[in-house]
Amino acid sequence: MDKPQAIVIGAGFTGVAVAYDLAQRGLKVNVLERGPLVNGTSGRTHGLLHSGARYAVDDQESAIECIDENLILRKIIPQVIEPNGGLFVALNESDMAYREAFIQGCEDCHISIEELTPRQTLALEPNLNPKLITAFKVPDGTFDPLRLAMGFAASANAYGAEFHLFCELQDFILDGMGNVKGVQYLDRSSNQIKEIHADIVINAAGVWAGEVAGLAGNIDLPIKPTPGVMVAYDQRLCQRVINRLNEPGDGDIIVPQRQMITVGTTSFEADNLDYIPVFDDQVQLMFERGCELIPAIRYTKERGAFMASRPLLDSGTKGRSLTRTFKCIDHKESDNVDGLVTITGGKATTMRLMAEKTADLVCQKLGMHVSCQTAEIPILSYRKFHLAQNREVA
Amino acid sequence: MAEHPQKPANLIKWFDPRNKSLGSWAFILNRITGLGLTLYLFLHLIMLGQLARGPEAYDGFIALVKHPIFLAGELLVVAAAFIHGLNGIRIGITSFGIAASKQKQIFIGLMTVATIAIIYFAIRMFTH
Amino acid sequence: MRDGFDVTPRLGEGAGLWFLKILTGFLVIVVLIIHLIVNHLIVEGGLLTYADVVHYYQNPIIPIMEIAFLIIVVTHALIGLRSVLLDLQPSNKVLRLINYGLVVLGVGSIAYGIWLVLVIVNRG
Amino acid sequence: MTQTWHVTYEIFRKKGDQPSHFDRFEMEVDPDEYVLDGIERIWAFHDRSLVFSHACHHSTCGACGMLVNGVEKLTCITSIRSVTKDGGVIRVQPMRNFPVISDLSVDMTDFYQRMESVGHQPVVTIGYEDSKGKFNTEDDLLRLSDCIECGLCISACPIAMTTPAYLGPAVLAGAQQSGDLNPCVLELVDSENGAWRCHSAYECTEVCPSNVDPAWRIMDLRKKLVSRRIKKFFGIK
Repeated sequence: MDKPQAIVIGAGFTGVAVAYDLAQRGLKVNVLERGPLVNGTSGRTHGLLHSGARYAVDDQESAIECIDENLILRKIIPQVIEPNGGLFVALNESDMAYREAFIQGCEDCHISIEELTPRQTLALEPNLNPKLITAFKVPDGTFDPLRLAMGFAASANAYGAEFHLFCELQDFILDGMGNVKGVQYLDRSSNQIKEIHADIVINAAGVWAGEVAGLAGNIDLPIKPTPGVMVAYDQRLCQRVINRLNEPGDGDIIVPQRQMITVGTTSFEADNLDYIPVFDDQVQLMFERGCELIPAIRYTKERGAFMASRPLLDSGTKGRSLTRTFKCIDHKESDNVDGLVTITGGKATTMRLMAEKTADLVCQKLGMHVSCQTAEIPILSYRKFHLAQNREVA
Repeated sequence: MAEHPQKPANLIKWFDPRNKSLGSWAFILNRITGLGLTLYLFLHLIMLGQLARGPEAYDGFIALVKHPIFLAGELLVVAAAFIHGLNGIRIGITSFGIAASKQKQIFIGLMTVATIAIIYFAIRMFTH
Repeated sequence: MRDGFDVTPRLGEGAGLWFLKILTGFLVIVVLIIHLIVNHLIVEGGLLTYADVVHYYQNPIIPIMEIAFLIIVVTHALIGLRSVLLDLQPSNKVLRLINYGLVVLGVGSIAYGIWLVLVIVNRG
Repeated sequence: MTQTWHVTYEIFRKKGDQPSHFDRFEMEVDPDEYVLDGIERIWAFHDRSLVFSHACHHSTCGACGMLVNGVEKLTCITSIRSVTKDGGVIRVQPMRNFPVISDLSVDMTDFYQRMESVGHQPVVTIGYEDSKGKFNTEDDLLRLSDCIECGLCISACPIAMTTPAYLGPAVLAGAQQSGDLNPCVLELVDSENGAWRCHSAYECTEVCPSNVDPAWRIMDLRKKLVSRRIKKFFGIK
């Protein structure tokens, strides 16, 4: 019996996780990605494995997803994670005013926190601003974005999924009824137009999901691309993730990674998603806000500044208050276009859960009764990832 | 999938010092002087064969090599020997993990010694 | 190469040859210094005539040292030459020929050197 | 405050079996932008068929290694100012010593496999020993290791240039870093295409963007291999 065929569009975190989940459940998966693995938003994250504490006050649905998935990812893919936890640090009265809500929110979301005295905190992180008033220990972490995706992709490979990188979607192949039957794509490495047919196409194009869905008909997706800037500095000044204990805001987080730290981030709205310039004033803002938390940043060389665009779900509000949770849309239900599912929104931390929900929907549509096992199986070494082209030769 | 780009024609690139760091210059110098000295070693052995042919042959040969052109050649050999030998000391000790991070400074130091020695030998040779 | 490795057993430069190269290199420097001191500083003005050379070789330490020097230099030179040839990517067959060639060359030149030294010593 | 420079990108192009060539793109850039930003703009606004690899844009993933004006650079942290001048040229080529997939992108599959085989640890304790010395700590905290597997060292190595079978600096450094010299790893590194093939050109350390100092690690590996052999010779365990 032939396996049901699925095409995943986009090899960001969502795309690779969906590919892995579907392949593991027994579908034949082809992944189309117009560039290399995680070249868009996913790659350009600062690599924070969320404990959920950041959202515990304003966005509890998202916070609960984060803490659950945080614990799962630590278990299944420790090879790409710095599991050192994080701190929420209060520096002034305004920060302290947030304290009660923070404690309550974390308790509501089952995020285990521990309050530390300034002395205890400085013993853990000597480079922190010595004027700090209080701090909370949270189970944050750091991951390597490319390797996180490569790990999932390697596991997908092992179940037979093929990755077609540098293959840009040109159009959907539709049947007479306007239902999606396959895709037509440009292989950028050979400049050839190729086709694949499938039983189902999953649109996991992140901020570009709207453009992709638009190719299948008059579909409107509730995505609000919200870019933010991040600045990396040349020294590992902290061992744990440092958050500002306050409402989510610009430059409220410092993420250590390898031998550097990254300060993030801002939040605004962008026009062109393919290229978003890095604005100097935002870099300066990150520097100033970063120095508030870790004054030694002042004496540290800037290593790089970069920009990524979050695919946030539009619920009629602006920027920071947009929800960080995700949405899985069956276009048969919403737009009467069968054979196309869109998954968007979410966080890197919740990638596996997003894939699980998407795969559940896909299996239900295809009449398959297979349950998700990705929370249990360890992910293979990221170095086992290979491209479709290599497989054909080997 | 694409071919590996290496072709034997690339070997000339061993000796291409453009865009290279000091370590590569050392590598290039060591390779050139090593090959040169090997060539000299065998030429030298052949020439010393004149000794077996008796006093006239050898003394005639020595008179010949006192010509400035041969002296210049001899100076090249001396220079190569100093460069190769001194750089060899650097490679030898760093190869055992000693002072590998200081290889550049060692190279500069040793090459300074080599330059002084070469100049000394040049003056000595051409003034005698 | 698909697996990332060239698994065919080859006759390349392992630890042994590498160590020998470093060791002989070091010895060359030591002996060369002695050689230079003896040739140019002790024997005033250098060994420039046939008679000088023959006379020089009458001291029994000299031929022994010269032969040792020759063996060390030839070994170092040929291992070095082989390293360079290895980087030209010879096939195993060619490499085997190179190995034989280098051994013959080395043994030949050492034999020739010993013969030459004996000739000079006997002229004394 | 921001300056504008006029620079010309000369980009290596190769598609399938067609012969390679260079495309020129005249650009207005801010000299403090990174080389990769310019390449991404060329893709976004001038030529959508340009193939190049990149992911994190802050030197943690190692995807964007390229040859910039003849020197191996991690393009996401290489400022335009550091490689050219106003009115100058930025010549971008794919890394050497890897098979080219297309344009600026190379196939790292073999390289990754080698890193896997020598057991390079992607996550290490924050205490470490590197060329600058030892750093011990009581903390059992972990961090991602220094090597980002960008391949720049292999591209710069003169031995890798002529000998694809040579494991290469990053792989030997990986073996040294893992510290686990089991028989399988020994067979790879204590061999002709392993640690003994290095000719001390130190180009790897010169181009490494991530504090690995591969040359030091190769030399340290040799030290370990030699002492292992000596111990074995004298029958010491």
